[in-house]
Amino acid sequence: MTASIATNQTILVVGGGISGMTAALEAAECGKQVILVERNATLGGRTALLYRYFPKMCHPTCGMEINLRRIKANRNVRVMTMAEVQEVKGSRGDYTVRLKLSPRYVNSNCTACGECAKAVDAEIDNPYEYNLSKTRAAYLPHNMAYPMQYVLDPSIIGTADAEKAKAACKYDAIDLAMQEETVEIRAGAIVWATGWKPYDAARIQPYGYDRFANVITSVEFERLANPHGPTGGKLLRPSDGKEAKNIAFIQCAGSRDENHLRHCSRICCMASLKQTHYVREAYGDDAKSTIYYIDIRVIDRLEDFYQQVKKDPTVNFIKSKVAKIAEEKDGNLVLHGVDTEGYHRYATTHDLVVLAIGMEPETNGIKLPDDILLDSSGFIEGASGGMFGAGAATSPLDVNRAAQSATAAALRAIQVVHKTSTVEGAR
Amino acid sequence: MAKKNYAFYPGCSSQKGASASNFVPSIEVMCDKLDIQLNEIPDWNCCSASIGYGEGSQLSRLVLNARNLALVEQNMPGQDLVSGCPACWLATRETAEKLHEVESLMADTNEALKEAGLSFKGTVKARHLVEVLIEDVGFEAMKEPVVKPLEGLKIAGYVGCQTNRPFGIAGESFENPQYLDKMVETVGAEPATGYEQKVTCCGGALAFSEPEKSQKQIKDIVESAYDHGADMIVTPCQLCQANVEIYQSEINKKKGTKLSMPVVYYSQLMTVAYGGTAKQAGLDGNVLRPQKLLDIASK
Amino acid sequence: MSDLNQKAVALYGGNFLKEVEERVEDGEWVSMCMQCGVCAGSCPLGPHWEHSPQKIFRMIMAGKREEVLTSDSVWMCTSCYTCIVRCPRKLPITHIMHGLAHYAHRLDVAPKGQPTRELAKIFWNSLIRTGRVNELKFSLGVYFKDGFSQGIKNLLGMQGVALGLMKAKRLNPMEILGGHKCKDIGGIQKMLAKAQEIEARRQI
Amino acid sequence: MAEMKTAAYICSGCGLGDKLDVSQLAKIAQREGKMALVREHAFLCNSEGVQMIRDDIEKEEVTHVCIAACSRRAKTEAFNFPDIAMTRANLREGVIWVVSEGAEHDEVRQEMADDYVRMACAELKKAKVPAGNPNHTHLKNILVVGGGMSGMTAALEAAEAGYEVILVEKQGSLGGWAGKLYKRVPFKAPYAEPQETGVAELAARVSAHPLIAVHLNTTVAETSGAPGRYAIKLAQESGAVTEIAAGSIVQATGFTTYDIKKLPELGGGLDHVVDHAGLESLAKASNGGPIRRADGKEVKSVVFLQCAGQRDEAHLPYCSGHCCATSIKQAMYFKDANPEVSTIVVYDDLRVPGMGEDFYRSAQHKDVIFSKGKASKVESSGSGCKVTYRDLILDTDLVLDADLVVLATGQVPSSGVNVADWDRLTKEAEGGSEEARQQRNDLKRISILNLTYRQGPDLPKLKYGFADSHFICFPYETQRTGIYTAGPVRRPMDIYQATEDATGAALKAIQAAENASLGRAAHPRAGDLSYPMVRLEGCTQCKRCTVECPFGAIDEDEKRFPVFNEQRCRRCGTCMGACPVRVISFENYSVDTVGSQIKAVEIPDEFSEKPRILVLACENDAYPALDMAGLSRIVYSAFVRVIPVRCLGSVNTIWITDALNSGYDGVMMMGCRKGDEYQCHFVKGSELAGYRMSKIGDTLTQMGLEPQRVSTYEIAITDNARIAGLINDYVAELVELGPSPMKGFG
Repeated sequence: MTASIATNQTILVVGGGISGMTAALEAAECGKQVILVERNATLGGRTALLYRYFPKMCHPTCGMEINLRRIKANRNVRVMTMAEVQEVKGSRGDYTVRLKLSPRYVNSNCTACGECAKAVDAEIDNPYEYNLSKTRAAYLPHNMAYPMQYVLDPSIIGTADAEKAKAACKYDAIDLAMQEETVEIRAGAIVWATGWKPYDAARIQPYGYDRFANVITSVEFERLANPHGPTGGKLLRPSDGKEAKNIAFIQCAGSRDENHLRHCSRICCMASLKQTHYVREAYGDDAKSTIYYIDIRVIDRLEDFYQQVKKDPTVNFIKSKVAKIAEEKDGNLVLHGVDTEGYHRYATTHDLVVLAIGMEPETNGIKLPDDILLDSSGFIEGASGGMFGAGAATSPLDVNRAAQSATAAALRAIQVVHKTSTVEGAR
Repeated sequence: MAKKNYAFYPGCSSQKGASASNFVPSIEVMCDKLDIQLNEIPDWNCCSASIGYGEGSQLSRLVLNARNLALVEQNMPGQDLVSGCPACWLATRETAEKLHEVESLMADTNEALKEAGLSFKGTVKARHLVEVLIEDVGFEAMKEPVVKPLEGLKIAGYVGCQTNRPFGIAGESFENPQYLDKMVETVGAEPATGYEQKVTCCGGALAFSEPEKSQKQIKDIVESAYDHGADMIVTPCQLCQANVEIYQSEINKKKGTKLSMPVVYYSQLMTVAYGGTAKQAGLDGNVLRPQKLLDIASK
Repeated sequence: MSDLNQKAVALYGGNFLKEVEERVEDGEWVSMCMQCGVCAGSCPLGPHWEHSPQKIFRMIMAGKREEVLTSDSVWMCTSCYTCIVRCPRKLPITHIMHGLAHYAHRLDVAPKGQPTRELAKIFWNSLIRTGRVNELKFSLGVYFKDGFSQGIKNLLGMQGVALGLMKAKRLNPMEILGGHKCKDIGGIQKMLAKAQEIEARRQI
Repeated sequence: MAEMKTAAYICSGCGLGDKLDVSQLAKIAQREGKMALVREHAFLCNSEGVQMIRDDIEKEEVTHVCIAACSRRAKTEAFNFPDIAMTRANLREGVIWVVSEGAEHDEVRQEMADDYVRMACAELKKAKVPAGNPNHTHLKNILVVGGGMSGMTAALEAAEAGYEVILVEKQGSLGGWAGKLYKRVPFKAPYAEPQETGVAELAARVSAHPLIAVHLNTTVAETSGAPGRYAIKLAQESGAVTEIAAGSIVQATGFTTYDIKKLPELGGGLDHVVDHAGLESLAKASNGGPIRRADGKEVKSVVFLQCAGQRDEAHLPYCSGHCCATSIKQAMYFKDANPEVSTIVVYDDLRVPGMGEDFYRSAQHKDVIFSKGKASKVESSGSGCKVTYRDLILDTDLVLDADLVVLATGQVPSSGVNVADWDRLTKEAEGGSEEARQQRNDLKRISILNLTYRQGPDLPKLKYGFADSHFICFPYETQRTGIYTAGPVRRPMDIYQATEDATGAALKAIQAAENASLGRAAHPRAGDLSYPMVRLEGCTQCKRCTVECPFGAIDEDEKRFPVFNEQRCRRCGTCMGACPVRVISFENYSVDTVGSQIKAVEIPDEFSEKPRILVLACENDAYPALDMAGLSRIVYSAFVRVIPVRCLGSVNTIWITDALNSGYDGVMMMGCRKGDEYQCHFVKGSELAGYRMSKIGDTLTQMGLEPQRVSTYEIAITDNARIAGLINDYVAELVELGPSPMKGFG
């Protein structure tokens, strides 16, 4: 791909999660030219890895199916995966962006027939399962992957496995000679929809995520609950594969904590309330969920969902920030703390502990262009010129608000290319 | 190589005939082997420890510690203040930081120091001896002098509180610090991994005032060491050493347990590993004889 | 009620939070507590408390002056600093507890005979006499704090410990005759006197 | 366009060649499918295969292409031929990946593939490339109703993108609630202090903008038309009416506050008890100085009671989201003017998400006291109030004396008529009830848009009167194409969210106008050029289409014939499914395109023990789930024949009866979840299908068929394992039941 496909009328959207797809599509469906770049091998981002959404308990892949159909049907959007922004030059209305394209080692001939995966022996931690399971080093990220093409893990390049994969492909879709390239594209406006990442749970030492197998994060729990996930949708705990029926959900795992994240991550309370549904779905009245919280933050109509969960006799609420977790020989976990409503000390045993892990910007640790303003947590607060934040890159947002924010960002980008076009028209 | 100089703050319990006095020779041997030169602070005074707050006002406690810092600043330029006792170190370091943060307190402190003919500018760094070992010497260099690796010894690294919180060793976790286990490895012994009581509080000064409550803590600390098959406990804290060691007999009396878990100070381990005698290691000063360590020392 | 205490009450009226913020070491942090309770769950002596730190903070904000200052709980801090390192609002809880205990002691409203309070007194006196703590006198002091006969009992009770330490030359009976002291004890005492003078100046 | 010329391309890649007799498929396409041109290719989706097709289009003037290869969801970039009608026979995901391995299954596998080729050819012959809606619209300007923060923002953002805006505000000035505030909550780092509202500046920019026309003291008297051609009557206070036209509409009519008089137990109605709005006016009056009560007394102590009449079934069941931050801000008004003022916030959960946490910290720094508790009583006492509440931390009852009590009451949306009530009254009125007609007229008075739509004068409400989207991924998925809500009318929210929301709504309005001008559908079938066509001469004026259209796209003329407003239509086909006389169709999706596929399937005789089951699968959830079952190589019975449909709402019962008549043993209808948490992006498609099928019972009995020969299922897109199970169970059930007695009569 070369710069020729893009002009200063083009809107560049960085990040192919729900926010980036939304920003790209909303602009494109207004007739604008859009390039959507995604660092990973597929669009979909983190929402594609969720099992259900609150409060409707519907499936993220449903919305993704619609968005993918919109992308397939819309010639204004060009998607570039495995593409990372390296440098942005220029100013509002006229940017030049250098992109690094990582080799996929699979070209567009790929029919997703899966023969290469069968041929390869090497296995890697599956990043699309938060490393909860392994996958062959030639793999399709997931069933909703777009583009629907396999990808070879760089670790097997130069090994016999790579050759096996190549040999197995009848459609010479595997190109081991692929190299990393850099391309420059022009854009009038840039939307940064770079999203979020879960806070590093190992750093919350009292909870022993790095020491205790059965302490997991909320994003990992989504994979356990997912029928397409590593346990086929069964809530099996990592240490011994035993069914986890008595589950603790610890809120503010990293959030609202000056030792970790200053901010409240907004979604975690709803996420845990939602996840108590998974437990109930799995075990009915034998389920036992306990939510340890400081404040239950479910605003607007979402309150309904909270009230509904509150009525569920299998769910318990304890106002307390858990002080520490201790592991027992059988892998069970004892939570120590104090219920501050009236001061009741507890030491409660659970099969599994789910940390409602906080959100931090995916770009933390990555250098963004200077004229992007970040807040104290690294979220994009605003930007001078023709660059705009969208979705969870701007603030910890739920999917609905992220899509709103992305739609707004699309209009701001359109305003930029509109101005440049009218100015040029005037000339 | 030239020895590195430090202003040494032994602390009250290291005075001759005091509870930590038996560690002094082992500290000397250890430092000698590691080219550390400890120069005792002339006429140092008590840090007021963690219990001084009851009677002693904030400023009184600050000036006590400031005096030691001032003595170093004045008489031992360029040297870090180093203590083997976490309480001394913590009180001093907290003072140094507080005076650095709050100007008015620095002013008040100096006004008081003047009465003792001293002044403090705030240039002295307060460090724990363990910090010096890890940051200035390093684990590799700690290994070098080892002539009698402590093979066959399983040791529970009991870090306790004040070397660990609130400052701790840079880069270490408050809940699960690793450095003591690493030190145990450097001297050729096996650390009791998964020793979950490693940062449990021994009761500190409340071992005196609230014996029952503290002894419950100590019981957990010792029993867990047994559970993990440890031959002895090692600690970087002199008060922890004393509390955890000497109250075992009390606990046995009250609870009918048979606790007899030797508790050593890390410099005792290193002295033995570095070829020092039982006497140099001050093992005769241990109330509960660390037999296996004695055996290696006498080899 | 000590007149110091009366003065404080008069000065702050009902506003105990303000009193704590101005008069107690690190008291200005109290209002930052968000009642998560992590301190309460972290304290090694927690099970023995009537009031957890977070509850004490709430009591301060609710103006429960007497309950707080007479609380036994503020004397139960072992200075393990676990609460400090876990507090999501970074309150220096250990110091606030020390500060509250000291303040209650200064106003002489702290519980009479509270063991740690007594221990602290003896420790401090031992310290300012020589500039260094004399463990034997200090310990004896502790055992005799409740009077002579109780002292003997305590001492017998701790015989094992004491003898053990003596055997190990870590408790020197000769200490009783004097032992260590700072050369410039005079300067130290002047210095401490000055410190008190300065603080008196700052407060009522 | 040239004469129709059909061509079928049969791929043997991805194992199709190994598992199927491709040459037989080719023969079928030729002989039975009557394809003018049939070609096989070993790897149809590669550049060479695609080029072959392009060449045929070029040189052989092929106009209609049947691809017999993989799923229509796969390889869309390769098989992309503008202005060419195309159908896809799903031989990969639909056949070889889901039929059991092994020679013993070769026969059924081949039969399945044969049928899919037949079906694709049959559909192709009925398919047309949509030409697009001929009556184009041209209006791209936007009507914004409401001049508050949301409305002004929507207007300005749209104008900045070059679109003309007409802004209507019923008050005499712009600003709305935000204009009544002393200050606003911060929305930028450091999130520490209340900020200027900026309302005056915004209002000035709006009034001065060359592309924005502001109408004050004005309401909307009538709205008719459709995206790209709305005709609106604006009524001034004076009574004068001006007619304007607009391409699309943003409704930003905001909220009103909950009446505190409904909260007597919390002192609502007492002299020194106010709500947030009341406190703002006191703060404005004091303008930075000490805040005084209505009676002039300076306030020395104030208590804020959160969730007053909120999160409460008896009042507002929801949380208004902004109130915690608003009370923090207002507490700061007091502290900033005089730090000695006692400010206590009594809350249940302190809800300041995101960076609001820093604002909370800032208030704590200022000694605002937060107390988790529940107030039970507020009464007058002395010159102020006495608040009795339970302190949940100390677990005791406390009494607070305060000069002033502030109740954090909630937002009530200004969203006009509840369309559900309207619908009920309409039916009763049409049933002849005079009372209902009267009530309907009364109801109309509170309408905001006064739409002339059959489905009612305002937007349908989601819950508690909020006119929000029902979908999480698509916050602007409106049920009235071209009309988008923004701000607190859609959901309780603060100023910052409202401005974000308004900007998004402005984009959707622009988009709707642009799509309408090109005769294209709006989300979720964005870009679809097909549109409902009706043969009115066949229409029986039964009104089912007008009643069932989920988007209010169809009006009725005086003779009760349907009047289609294509620009309002979302192309779901519900009208097509509803029509008993089958006069409604789309060029690329009609009773024929599906019907012909059903007929194309070869039905084995009753002795063959090979049942045939028709599966009508929603193309958004069920069909992808079937595809993904294939992708995961989950096998299911080879006796099913799957046809994707736009929505179960578009399923015309004739398809079912035709299928059963022609000897199918059963029909599975797979749609998405119905009920309150419905999944259907066409609102009630699967619900309608369920309803229609419940009616089909009689027909079945007349035909002498068991009711279980037709069954409906709710399928989620993740159900790929479950869907295979359902199919297999159903097949087993039918085998149990025995072959359809209709076989052979077809």
